[in-house]
Amino acid sequence: SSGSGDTGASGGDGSYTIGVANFTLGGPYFSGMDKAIAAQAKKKGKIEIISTDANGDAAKLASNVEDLLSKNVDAVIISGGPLESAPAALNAIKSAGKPVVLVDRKFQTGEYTSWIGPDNEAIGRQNGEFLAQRLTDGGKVAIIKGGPADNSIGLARTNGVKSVLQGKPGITLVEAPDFGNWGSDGGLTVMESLLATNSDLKAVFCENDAMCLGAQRAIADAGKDKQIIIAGVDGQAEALKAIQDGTNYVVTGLNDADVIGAMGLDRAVEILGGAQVEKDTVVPSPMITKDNAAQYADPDGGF
Amino acid sequence: MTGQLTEPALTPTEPRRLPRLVLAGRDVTVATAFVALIALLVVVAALTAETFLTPTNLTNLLKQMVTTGLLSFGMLVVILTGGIDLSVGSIVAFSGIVTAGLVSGLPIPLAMAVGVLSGIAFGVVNGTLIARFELAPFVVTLAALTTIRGLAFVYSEVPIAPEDPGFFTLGSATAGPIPVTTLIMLAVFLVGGIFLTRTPAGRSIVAIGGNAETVRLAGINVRRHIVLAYTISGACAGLAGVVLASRVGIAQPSVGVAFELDAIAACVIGGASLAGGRGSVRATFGGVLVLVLINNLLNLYGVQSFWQQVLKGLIIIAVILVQRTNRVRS
Amino acid sequence: MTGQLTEPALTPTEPRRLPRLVLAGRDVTVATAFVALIALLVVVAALTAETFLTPTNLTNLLKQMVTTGLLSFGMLVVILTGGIDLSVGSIVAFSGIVTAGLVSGLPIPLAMAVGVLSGIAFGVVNGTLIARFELAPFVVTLAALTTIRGLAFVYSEVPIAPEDPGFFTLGSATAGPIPVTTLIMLAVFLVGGIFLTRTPAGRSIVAIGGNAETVRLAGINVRRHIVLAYTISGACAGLAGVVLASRVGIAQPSVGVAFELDAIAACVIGGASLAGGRGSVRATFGGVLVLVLINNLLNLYGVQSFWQQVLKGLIIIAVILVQRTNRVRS
Amino acid sequence: MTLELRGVRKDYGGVEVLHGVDLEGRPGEVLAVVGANGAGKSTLIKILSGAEPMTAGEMRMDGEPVELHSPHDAHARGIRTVYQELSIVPGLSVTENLLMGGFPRRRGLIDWTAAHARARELLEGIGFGAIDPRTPAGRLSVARQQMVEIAKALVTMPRILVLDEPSAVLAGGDLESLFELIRRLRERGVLVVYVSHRLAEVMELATRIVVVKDGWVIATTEPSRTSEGELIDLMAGRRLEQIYPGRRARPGATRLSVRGLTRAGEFEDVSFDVRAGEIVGLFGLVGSGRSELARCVFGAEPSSSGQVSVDGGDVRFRTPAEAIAAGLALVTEDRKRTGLVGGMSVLDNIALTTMRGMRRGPLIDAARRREKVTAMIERLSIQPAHCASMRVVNLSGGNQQKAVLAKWLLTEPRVLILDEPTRGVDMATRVAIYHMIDDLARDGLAVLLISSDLTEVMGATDRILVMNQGRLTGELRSDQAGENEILAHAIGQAA
Ligand SMILES: Nc1ncnc2c1ncn2[C@@H]1O[C@H](COP(=O)(O)OP(=O)(O)OP(=O)(O)O)[C@@H](O)[C@H]1O
Ligand SMILES: Nc1ncnc2c1ncn2[C@@H]1O[C@H](COP(=O)(O)OP(=O)(O)OP(=O)(O)O)[C@@H](O)[C@H]1O
Ligand SMILES: [Mg+2]
Ligand SMILES: [Mg+2]
Repeated sequence: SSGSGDTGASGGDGSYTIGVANFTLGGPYFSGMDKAIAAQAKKKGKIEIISTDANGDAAKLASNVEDLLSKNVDAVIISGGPLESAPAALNAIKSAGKPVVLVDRKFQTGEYTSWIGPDNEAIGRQNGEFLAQRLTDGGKVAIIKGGPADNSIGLARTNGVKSVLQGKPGITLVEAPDFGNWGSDGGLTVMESLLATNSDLKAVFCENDAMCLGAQRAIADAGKDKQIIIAGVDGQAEALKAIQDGTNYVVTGLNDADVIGAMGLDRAVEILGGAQVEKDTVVPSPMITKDNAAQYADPDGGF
Repeated sequence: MTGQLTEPALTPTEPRRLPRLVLAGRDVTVATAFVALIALLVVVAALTAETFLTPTNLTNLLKQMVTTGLLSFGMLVVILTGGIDLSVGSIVAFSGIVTAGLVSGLPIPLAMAVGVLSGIAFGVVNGTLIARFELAPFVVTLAALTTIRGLAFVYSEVPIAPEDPGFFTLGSATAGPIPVTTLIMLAVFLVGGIFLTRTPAGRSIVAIGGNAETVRLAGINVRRHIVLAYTISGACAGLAGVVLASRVGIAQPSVGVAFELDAIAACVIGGASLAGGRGSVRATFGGVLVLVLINNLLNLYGVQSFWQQVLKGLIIIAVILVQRTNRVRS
Repeated sequence: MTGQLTEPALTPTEPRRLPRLVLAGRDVTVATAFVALIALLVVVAALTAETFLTPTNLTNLLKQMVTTGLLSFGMLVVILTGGIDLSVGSIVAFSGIVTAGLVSGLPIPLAMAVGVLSGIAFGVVNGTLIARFELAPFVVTLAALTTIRGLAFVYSEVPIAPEDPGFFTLGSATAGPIPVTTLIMLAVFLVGGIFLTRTPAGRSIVAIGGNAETVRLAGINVRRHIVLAYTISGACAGLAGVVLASRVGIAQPSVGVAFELDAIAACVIGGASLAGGRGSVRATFGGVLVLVLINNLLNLYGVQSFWQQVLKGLIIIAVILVQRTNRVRS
Repeated sequence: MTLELRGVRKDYGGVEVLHGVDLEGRPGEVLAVVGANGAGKSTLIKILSGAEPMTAGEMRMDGEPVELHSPHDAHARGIRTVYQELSIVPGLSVTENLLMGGFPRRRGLIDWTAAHARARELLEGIGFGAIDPRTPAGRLSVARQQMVEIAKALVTMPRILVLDEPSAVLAGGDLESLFELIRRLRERGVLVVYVSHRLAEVMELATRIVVVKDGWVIATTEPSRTSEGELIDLMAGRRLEQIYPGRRARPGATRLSVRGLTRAGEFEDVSFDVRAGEIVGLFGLVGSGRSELARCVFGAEPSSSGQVSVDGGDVRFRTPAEAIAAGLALVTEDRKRTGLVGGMSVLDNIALTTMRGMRRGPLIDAARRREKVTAMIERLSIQPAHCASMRVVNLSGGNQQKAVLAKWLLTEPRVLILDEPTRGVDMATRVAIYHMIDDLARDGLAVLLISSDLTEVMGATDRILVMNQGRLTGELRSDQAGENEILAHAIGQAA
């Protein structure tokens, strides 16, 4: 797979205008992605970025893409967030004959040129395996979901965890009935409810780090930080720090917006340069534990 | 004659009421000011953002006003009765996902009709709870917002993207340069305008917002008209949901969060009173234009996303301030 | 004989509406019914969900009512004037993120004070626009919702987690079994109750919602009291933001979306009229309890999230239906 | 305290409604202001009380020029006003309504015990002791609410007390208490400005009478130097020959028949008939249950038992729509709350009852509607004549009343129930209304006229029903009944 090296454009004078269509910027991961794309463009030089935000409205995303096309951008990068698909946007890009690179979110339907993102189910499995190792005596593991399966990213992560832990002797899974809404405050309240019904939890997995951070507080407030370990996904700065500090936050799977964003821009430029590129690129998501956390903690990172 | 007259009795023919026309003309003044405001926005936009007048952008504008427009008309009808409908965003999601879900089994027009009907059904329930059981509209529709959103997810937790390309037709067809969906919205405003000003039911709805008891005593079935108002709002929301799903090409149960806020804002920017009884279809359409123009302009200027939000709020305040000054000066 | 004779002085035969006492007792009845409703909820909960009465769950209940509680009191004050404050959720986000951001440079209590002050400042702006410029509360605070949310993101796009463990103290400290934050909320309700029933300013706020013109004619500065109401709401939201950030230990600019809806629901479940002038502190607290109990119970029963939403809406409708029946039967 | 107004002018949106009014009042005077509906009395009073600024002119107190920018200014100078439209806060207790401007406090907090005591003392001190200060003001009868309004103006002793039609909703003992109060205020040197359409009380109370017409003061006089008849002629600008049309009843078949109608707690077992061509008065003291009865007959409220029928048949109307379909019309007593949609135009208001009938296809036939409404405006001479597109709240009180009447006459009813139709209506308009009712009755309309005005009930009807505490206690022929006899029935002490 292509790396995030400084290969530069291989065709023309290498100056392009690239439109970025964000579904939402209302989350650190997504705004981090947007910034990473812009930063990489700046690094490359000669690349102009036009960034738009649909504020969580799928119709607006379509309008924004049409808008970008009317400004005659050379390529479009879509950061689809929780969006499952955007046929109208993809169709418009296709009929304009422009390439489109998807970052993070791979749409279920529609034609795109290239996708760069994580394998969420793999991250889940990775977490599951780590937890299985730690819970040699078995125990109850709680799962906190961010939102409905209308966002299949979370679903994939949970499925990954489940696929490993289900059937492991002595391990039972408890799924919180309520969603944590991808935020720390949601993670906190959901965890509190879980603790009321399941005082014997041994571990908790959240579909992202933000919810884990909230859950960690709830566990600390309940005085159970010696009893319950925490596993998350994303590699949010605060999570990395908690892992590095040797708290009960023991593992996360890196889903680095910086890396994906930069690779996404590179990929768009490569395509514009006429290079043959891989259609789908899975960005490896290393498992981060106390042992390697220091290496990923990036004080300047956007996320 | 024992009374002592201090002044001779005057013939009561003093022509003192001539300038009444000015009073009667008050509405005209406000309307003019409002049109001027929108015109100003457009001119400023055209002069400062070079891409504003490009055909693509204008088409964009026309497309972008559809959802807010449809919801705003329904909202206006409800607001006129002195109520409010917070559930429209959830209805948009429900009707969209149901339509997309049915496309695989039913002919597309029928599936779409079912989507609109679902909106109508929710409207009838809202209206009945409000009119028959005399519950506060805000809470009833707030509860409906929650319940209907839940139902949309119960129907399908995952988004539905129909394969049949016919599903996209409604959302992408154009008549000349104008999107069909925009024409549908304009038709709703046109027919709606006639309904509110020229039919007994429409006038009754307006009057109910002014003084429901008087209307009841005039032999008009107040409850039925309130139910009608929420039904219209539900129908508009259902239609908006279908149109939106067709335009985006995929129906998501999570769509439409906070849509009600833009619809309400459009009505109020158009001078509607949330206490009921005051509001105009034309001015509401103006309100929709203002909102869409604001969004579009901020995008064209490349204002950064969060600053867009900051500015959007400030501009709304500025617009209603200007409006008010005009009304007071009259 | 052309004039009207005044009837000879009659002993003011008290009209035959003797059962007035029943009418006057109306409030008592409703209050009793409401307490009974909450008691019923609690008993049902205790009998059907074995974990309900565990100390952990009860502490959870106490903790989870804090944010809604604080916002509801502020909302009640605004609703009493006949207004509404949609901006509270955004203020929660702003004050939280600002506090967390300042902790690195300022002593923690000072940083928290700045957070609350930011809420107060927004409240003053809202109130001034509404009272001084006579703009509709719904739109002003809707615009504020957008603007303040934008400002929170402008302040920091990413969540801020202060290092200093002192930042968590407020949110995690307990006095005996009771969380300090709960005590703070209770204090707000207590002082707030006294404010609304026993001080001239509080009474003026209630009276303004009943008939602002009369209050103005009584020589009371209506505008100043409206500003005061929004300031109180802003202060409560600011405080809620600080408390929430301290409790979660991390402040996010995206927190608090739709918080205003729960606060409004609590007031209305408590019998407050959105037209103003009617509403009680105790009943609003009851409304908060009902909402928190509903959430808690649905979680304890393990009801799946979407069905939770569906049921929550239906339960709210049921509660206000019961309430209304009681009021009508009086 | 002497009060002087010089050349006061006022215009609303370019329309001048006061054209240079001069007025003078001295301490201990009762200055009565009389005039037809729309003459400008209320406007004058709003200026006096600081609620509206004057467009031009000058106001002096004790020779000093003063400018009132707000009601607060007026309060500070000792001017208190009781407005024509009630303005209590219904949800608050009587005590709060009274003491809103300043509560007794203890340690910074309101001392409610002391406040209630003070309110009680105040009410008793002015002869309104029958009102319980703890009741929410909105639950009092309209008359009692009006008394609270008056008491409110007396919380601190004013130097000038302005009363805009205070007696319009008062009757019997309540009215007597008010007169007694005004006499005592006079003795204490208060200048009372008193607006009323009831000339008898003006003659009784006033020390001076100012006649306003079309925004001008056309006469200033004293009770001893004038007569009611002369005042009426002055106000109307012409001689009013006959107040009540001479009626000679030739009633036809029974139109409205009420049998054993009961609404628990309100009225019981009420039976009566009104025949075609007949005008029946329904007299009673305030709170005797007449309005409630009318609302039940009209289907606006459910009754517990009994029958109502129009032209035969045993029915009970469940909704006003049913009653209207059967030919009933009800002009309610409270036009602001139940008669008008304030924010809408006069046209919309008058057409409200007949919209459905005036359709062409699904749409309202606008031309026909305007034509019918304009004709009705003309017929009732609603002023100003071109008011169709005006907002109805901008009409003067009496003209609003006429607009309500117009709305109902458009339905061409067979039975017309009028609940206090002349409350706040000037004499010329009253005469017009009486004659109109008479004409309608001659054409076969059955009329039930509810009134607390004894003279009116005796003069304008053929037959009088008297109600006391929810029961019909007497039935008399108008041309034979004496005042005392009617009143005896009304207080339940008839032989
Ligand atoms: N706010 C307003 N806007 C426009 N015209 C008004 C307004 N208020 C009053 N008027 C007009 O001023 C004139 C005088 O009204 P005013 O209420 O002073 O009469 P009034 O003498 O008190 O009559 P009534 O006996 O019916 O109460 C009327 O023609 C009325 O239509
Ligand atoms: N429950 C109530 N709360 C408040 N006001 C009421 C209530 N019931 C009646 N009233 C008011 O009290 C007044 C008395 O009405 P009712 O029909 O009993 O007597 P009435 O003989 O018609 O007296 P009036 O001369 O005042 O119309 C009415 O004006 C009505 O609006
Ligand atoms: Mg008047
Ligand atoms: Mg009455």
